[in-house]
Amino acid sequence: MTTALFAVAAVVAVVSAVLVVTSRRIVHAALWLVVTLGAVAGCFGALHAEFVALVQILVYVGAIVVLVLFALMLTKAPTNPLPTLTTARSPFAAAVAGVLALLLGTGVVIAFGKEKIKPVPAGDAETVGTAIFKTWVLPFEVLSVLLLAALIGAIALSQRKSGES
Amino acid sequence: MITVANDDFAAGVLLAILALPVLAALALWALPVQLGERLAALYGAVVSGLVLVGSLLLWTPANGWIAYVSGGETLAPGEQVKPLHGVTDVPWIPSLGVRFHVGVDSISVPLIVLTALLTFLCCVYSLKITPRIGRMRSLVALLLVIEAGVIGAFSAMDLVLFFVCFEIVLIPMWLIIDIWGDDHDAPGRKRAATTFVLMTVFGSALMLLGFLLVFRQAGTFDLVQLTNSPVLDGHGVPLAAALLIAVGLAVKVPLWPLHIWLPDAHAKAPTVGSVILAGVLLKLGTYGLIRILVPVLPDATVTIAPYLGGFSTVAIIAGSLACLGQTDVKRLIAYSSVGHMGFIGLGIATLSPAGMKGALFANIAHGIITGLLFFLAGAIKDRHDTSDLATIGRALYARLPRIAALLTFACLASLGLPGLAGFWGEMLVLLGAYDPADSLPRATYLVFMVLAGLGTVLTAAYFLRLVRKLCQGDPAEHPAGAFAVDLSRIELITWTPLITLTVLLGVWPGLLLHQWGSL
Amino acid sequence: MIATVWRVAGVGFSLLLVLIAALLYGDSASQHAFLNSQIGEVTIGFAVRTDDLTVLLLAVVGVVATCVQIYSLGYLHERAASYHALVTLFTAAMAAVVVADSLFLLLIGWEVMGACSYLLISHYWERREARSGAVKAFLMTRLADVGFLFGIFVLGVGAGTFRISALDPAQIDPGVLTTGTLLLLVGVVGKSAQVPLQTWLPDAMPGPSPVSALIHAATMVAAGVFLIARLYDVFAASATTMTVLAIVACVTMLYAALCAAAAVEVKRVLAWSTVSQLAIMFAALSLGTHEGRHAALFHLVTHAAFKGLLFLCAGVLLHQVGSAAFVVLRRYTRRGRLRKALPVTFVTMTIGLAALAGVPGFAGFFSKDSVLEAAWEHAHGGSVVGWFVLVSVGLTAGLTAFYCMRLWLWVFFRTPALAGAVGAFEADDPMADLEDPDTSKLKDASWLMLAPLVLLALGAIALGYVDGLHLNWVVALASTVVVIFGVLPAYSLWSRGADPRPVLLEREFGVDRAYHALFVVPVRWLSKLSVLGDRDVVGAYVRAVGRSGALASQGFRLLQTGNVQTYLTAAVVGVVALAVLAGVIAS
Amino acid sequence: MTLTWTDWQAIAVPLVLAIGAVAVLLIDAFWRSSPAQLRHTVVTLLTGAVILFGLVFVWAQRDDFKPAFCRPAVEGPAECSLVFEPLTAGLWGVLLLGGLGVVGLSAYRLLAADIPVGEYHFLLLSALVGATTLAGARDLATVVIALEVVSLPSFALVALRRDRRGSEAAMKAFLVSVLSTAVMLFGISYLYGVTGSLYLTTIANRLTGLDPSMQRVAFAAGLFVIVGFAFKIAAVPFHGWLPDTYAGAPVEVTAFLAVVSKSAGVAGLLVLVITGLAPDGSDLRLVVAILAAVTMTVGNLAALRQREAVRLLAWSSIGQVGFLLAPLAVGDAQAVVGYLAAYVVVTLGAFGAVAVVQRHRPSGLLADYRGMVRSEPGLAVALIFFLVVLAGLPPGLAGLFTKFAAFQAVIDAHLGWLAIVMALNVMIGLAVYLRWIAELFRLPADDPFAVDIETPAVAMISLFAAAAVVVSILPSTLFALAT
Amino acid sequence: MPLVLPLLLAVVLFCLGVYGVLARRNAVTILMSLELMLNAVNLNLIAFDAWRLDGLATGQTLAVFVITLAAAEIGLGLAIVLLLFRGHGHVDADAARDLAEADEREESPT
Repeated sequence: MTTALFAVAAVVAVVSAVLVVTSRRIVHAALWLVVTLGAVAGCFGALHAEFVALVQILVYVGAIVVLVLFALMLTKAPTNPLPTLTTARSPFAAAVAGVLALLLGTGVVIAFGKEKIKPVPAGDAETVGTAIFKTWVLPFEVLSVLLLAALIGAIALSQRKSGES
Repeated sequence: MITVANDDFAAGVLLAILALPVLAALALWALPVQLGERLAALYGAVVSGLVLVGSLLLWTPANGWIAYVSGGETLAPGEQVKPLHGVTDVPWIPSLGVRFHVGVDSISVPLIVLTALLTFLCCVYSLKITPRIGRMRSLVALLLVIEAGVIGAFSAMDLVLFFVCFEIVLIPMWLIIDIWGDDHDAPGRKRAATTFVLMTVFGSALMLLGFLLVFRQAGTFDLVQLTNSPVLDGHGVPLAAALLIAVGLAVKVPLWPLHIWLPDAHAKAPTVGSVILAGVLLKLGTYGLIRILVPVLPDATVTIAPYLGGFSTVAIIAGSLACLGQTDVKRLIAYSSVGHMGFIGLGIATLSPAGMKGALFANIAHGIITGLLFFLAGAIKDRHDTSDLATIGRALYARLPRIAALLTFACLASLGLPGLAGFWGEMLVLLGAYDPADSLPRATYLVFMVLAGLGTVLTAAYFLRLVRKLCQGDPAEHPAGAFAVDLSRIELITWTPLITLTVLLGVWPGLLLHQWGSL
Repeated sequence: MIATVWRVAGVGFSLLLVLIAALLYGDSASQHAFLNSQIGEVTIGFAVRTDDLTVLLLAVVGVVATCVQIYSLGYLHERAASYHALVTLFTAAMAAVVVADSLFLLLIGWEVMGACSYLLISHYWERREARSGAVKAFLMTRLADVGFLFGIFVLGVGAGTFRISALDPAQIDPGVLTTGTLLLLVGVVGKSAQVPLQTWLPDAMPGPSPVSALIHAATMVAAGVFLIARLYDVFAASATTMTVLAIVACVTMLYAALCAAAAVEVKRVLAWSTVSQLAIMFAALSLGTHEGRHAALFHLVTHAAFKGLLFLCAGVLLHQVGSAAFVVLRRYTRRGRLRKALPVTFVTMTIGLAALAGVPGFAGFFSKDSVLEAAWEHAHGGSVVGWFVLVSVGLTAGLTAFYCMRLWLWVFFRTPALAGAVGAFEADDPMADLEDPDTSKLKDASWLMLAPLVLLALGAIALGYVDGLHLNWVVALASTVVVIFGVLPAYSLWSRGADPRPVLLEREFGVDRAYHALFVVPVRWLSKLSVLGDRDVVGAYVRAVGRSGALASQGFRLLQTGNVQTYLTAAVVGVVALAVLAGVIAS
Repeated sequence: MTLTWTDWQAIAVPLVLAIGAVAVLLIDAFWRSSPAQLRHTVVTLLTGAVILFGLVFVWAQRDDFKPAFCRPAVEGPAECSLVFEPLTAGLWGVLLLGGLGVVGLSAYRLLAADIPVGEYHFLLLSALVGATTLAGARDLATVVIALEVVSLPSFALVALRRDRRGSEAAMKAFLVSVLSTAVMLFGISYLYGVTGSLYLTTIANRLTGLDPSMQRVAFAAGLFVIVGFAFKIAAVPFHGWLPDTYAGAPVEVTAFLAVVSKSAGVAGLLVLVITGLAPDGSDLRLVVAILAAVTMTVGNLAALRQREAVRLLAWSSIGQVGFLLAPLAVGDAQAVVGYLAAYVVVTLGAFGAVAVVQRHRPSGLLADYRGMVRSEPGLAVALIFFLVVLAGLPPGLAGLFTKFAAFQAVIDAHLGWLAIVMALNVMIGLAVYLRWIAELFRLPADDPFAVDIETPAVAMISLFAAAAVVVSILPSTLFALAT
Repeated sequence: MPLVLPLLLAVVLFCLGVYGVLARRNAVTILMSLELMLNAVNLNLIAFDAWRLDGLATGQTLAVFVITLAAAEIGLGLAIVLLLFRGHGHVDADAARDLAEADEREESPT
């Protein structure tokens, strides 16, 4: 059951991800990204990580993609298809990515080919919350510094220079 | 065996002559520019004169020679153990096993005296005769720094300290060539200076690798300990270490085919630079071979000695042949150093008492004679504004009779005329090659000896060619220049000690040979 | 001022040598060592000795040097200071050789003589032939000295000592002994200009004549003979060496005599004759007998006198006439002026030539006779070498008589047959001014120059009798006949105005040219090769390193396109490559 | 989980830095009315004080061993997120010194006027928080997040002038960094998969007993993690962003990147290597060694022909990283820290000198330095000394001995080929710096560089020069940092 | 469920992301591709977490951290992209080449 669910989500994720990196319309690509992220969230769900799936939808779909769309608007991204959206090096890039995928895929299959995941629910908010605050305090705290710094940095960069109209 | 003699006075003197030039150089740079420029040469002469006095104080007849061991047996049975004196030994960088350990014995002292003498003479020479570009303050300061570095290298009893001192001289020498060098050929002198410094640095980096391999084997950088209990075994890591050290030092010597930096560097350097470079700096390489390679890695040295000897022999022949084809007086003298250093290398490669002593003697003799030759070449170059043989023209006997006569004298000394200093070193080297250490292939060395002997003929040939091209000739075709002044007083004063020593050591080689004990 | 000091010092020093020789005369042999240093198992240092040989040679050197120094006072005026200083040094060096008991002291004197001869030969450094002759002299002797040095090594290490007095042939391994003496012989051959290292001596003639006198009479070339006499025990112990020496000597004496017979310059004739006469001494030495040594030394002494005399006479010719070439001298002679203008020179030179030719009654006759006698004795003993030497010396005596007569006649006598023509020598110098020279100012030299001539001329006669007269009449008669057989053809040719000089002889058998092609040219090529090799091979590697560094640097600059995606691609490729590389290395 | 006193002590320095960062930001934000100079000075002093506090704290506790944020492990020793030990003290010392130096170089009149002061110092301190945490981190989550805390503020700093060049520079650095983070995280995910833990000690323990197929994945994972750091410290071939970013950023920020950011990366990598991600004899160390060789060669060669001072320093810093990676590849922490310390001091000095020249000669070409020995002897001598230390030749004994230690580490680990490459690079590196030194010694140009150097710049450069001289005379101080 | 399934999906997503980073020209699309890579990381973490079941939820925790980290990155990244747009008038990553090695021409400071 979970396997089937996962398979469907996986297929959706892959197809939409392919579209994200190949679509000639930037805005379409952004929308396909939403689909991919959603599908990945589905995968998380299928792996019994409900809390992470939720966070994925909230943060990614809710915040990040919106930010991206804003950015696209602000940078006056055209909505019509652009032939120049991918560079001339794309075949080479594809080859590199392909080789990488081949290497990693082979390695993964050889190493984990026989392993099975037992469908046990272990991903509710309480589990994760406990882990964060019992074990992973330090990274969590540092993460807060990171968010603050990124925020201030983004603000500082977005400010106009004094004297600049 | 090295034993250590406690001698606070000598230690103090040694530290003083190490520190004095550096401090004096810093003080000189601290002087105001105008004052500094005017006083520089005098100041340098006083300081280096003090250093010379100090180095002479270190010269006590009691000290002797390091024994070196080959294949587990002492080469010279029944010799006396001679102590190291003037020792200062304090930890410097404990975590790396590096100590500040200096001391002198009879191998170092003559070289230190030579260094001090040549620096002193260069400073005295600079009182009156300065490079066209001026900037005497820095020139003298750099000379003093070089002096300190070289004395440091000659007294270092720690491999790393030796390495450091070995490197100290590089940048000052580079500056001397680059700034005060041949003012007709700015790109050329720049290239020469850079080639010199880069090749030497590469060599010394390899040498450092060798030192580190020694450290891995023996667990110490201390030369006294290493000499007393050397790294035996002539294969594997000791062999690699010996090769690295030998190659590194061979760049400095310089041994063929690593000599390519030398002609340019010498030819482009200013007079005092050439004198120091040829008279002192080249000795670092051969000193290193004698002080470090032979005693510390005796077995591995035996393995590589025939190759060292072979390359040295090639250097003798190739250097002499190249001299025959030179058209520039400074380049010619520079190339002659390749040949002479080849003799020293061959002497070391024989690992025999005679060869070693010959190498040590030739070291000193080459310093004195080549120093004189470069002074003379510089004098001729200054008077003609070129060092090209064809442009200078012939018949210097008529135009500058005294300088030309001295040049002839120096040439004769350099070609190894018996009765002058140049002879004994080369003779002992050949004797060593005739009778090398037992562990070495004698037939090979006999071939080396014969080839080196032919090399002496070639040496004579190019020096005679030089005299013929420069000093002799029809004066009618080469009239005297308007400003060609013969031997000036300062030149006479500067060169007299060198001439005297050339003759003195020629007729009384025992003066130095006694220093090195009965081996 | 300085010149005066050196003049006085020079004369004084040579007189001092004579004085020392006189003082030492009769003293028993003794040695004294000083300034020694121990090098391993051998001692390097100096030692002197005195014995009969020392005294004899010191006397010869002293007398000849005195004559030369005094003669030079009149002969030479320009650059006199350096000249006299060098002559003094030269004499001192020979004295060092003579008194040395240490092979190293001997070597020092030996080579310092070479250097002094180089400097003195090139005294007239304005002249091209003086420069090249000097260089040639030094290089050839230097080459031989390398062998000499190695010989010292072999003998010294073999015997464990470098003291001459301590060299005991019995203690030395025969192989080592032969090698050592052969190597020493190389040095001797070079110094004494024997075949095959003979070509430098005739070319050294552009030097001042007194110097030639010094070199040929008492120092330098005589040092070779002295050395073998000094180490006679050692040399005699090796039959091989002695045979080689005999062959060298015999070939040389004939060769040089033939060359002398075709030379057209007085000094050149004399030079070749020196080579030839030295070879006679070597031949005597090569007999290996006591008589041989004695004869050689006897001939050395008489030769010093008459050859010194002859060169000084040639010097007078040069000084008064301006040249010693036959073609020039003939211009004076064809009017009969030369002989009359230079009577003292004529007489003394005649004495010298007679002595050289071995005319009975003159010193040369006696000394040559003693050589022949020694050879005769030896040959009777059944020695092939003895026969060989005997025949060669005989032939050489004839040739010597021939060229002496030729020289004497052509230089001093007008030829009736030629009716005042220069003779067969015009071709030598097509540029020569064949007009009659102004002979009115021609006169004999100053007394300073003539006094040594007279002294030596007396020597050239009297020295023949100092050894006591013990002639083997058969040999003496035979040699006299040989001399007559040599003189007659010379006279006959001269009287017909002909001077046939075969090309082979005129070119001195082409040895010089062959050496040039065999040694000088290849060395020049090698030197060119070495220079080019340094520039285009060794240097090229260094430059190539530098250039490739610069090229690589430029390449990396070009890679820095500013395109961040290139950087990213490179990075990802780098990851993949590292993974693959590490996988390969690990497996 | 409750935080113990040890935990607080261990994170005191990052914590104070973070608080200081916020304080600086607040002061700047709510004190707009004050004159710029006063505000700038106060901010500088406050930042400096905070960092100085950190330094004093580190010095006081330099010999302590304090594991923090620990939990008992199933097997083996307790698993901790942060460990304060002498090595950490050494790394923190270097990082904080670097930070302090950058603050000094950013004093009033030195920092470009169009850079907002408060944000600048806030970001700087934030990055230091990340850097210090990274150097003490012992679990991969903390490592990766701390690394981001170093990186993100750095990019903001690069673009803080908000001009065309700055934004391009920041974009390049950012994209590369984010890709590297992704790669590193991907590697971490596999490491987690293979070992089931994020704690470095536990990972090290479990890595030893893996079957071959798993080992292959573990190797790839380790490679990815190392590559992430290689991006950060710009090891070749992950270096492309660095010259462009250095050239585009304000000089002070470039100094920061070259000193703090790079040191943090090295510190992180060092922690990973010595705590067991790449144990002795593993292929990963080989990878690092290869990276070292390639990096130093390419960096030095590319620097050979540079005509701009900053770019030359950029490429040479790549070369220096290669030398840093060499002892790192054999896990010799002492050599790494010593090298880093010397590098930090003289790099700061060099950038300080470059900043002075660049302020008055914006073209930044090497030719601008011509004749400086005569026109500005003090600055020239200091700069020459820094360069000589970087080249590792006497009188720059600090550089010589740190290189020496690197050689020693490599030789002791039997990496002969790497040692030879290093020897070659000593030569190439010297050629690089000599070119610059030669310019300084040229005869004075038509308009030699002669200006009134700003007092704080004089003070800072003298300080750096003095420090460089001290560590040159007593190189043992460098190596005492991590014993 | 076989463990390789999510792992292979992660590999595919990661490599698609790599492709996107290398091949896409617009800086925003590059950022989107990076998000794909981070998602692949998360998938790995979740899958391993579900496989390991170590009771600490390590993988899930880290996944949450990664999502947060991604948010921080994208926030700053977009700010930089906007700044780039302000300076250059476009957001093509491969067209911003002011800082390339100046070969012979002088670099013009802004």
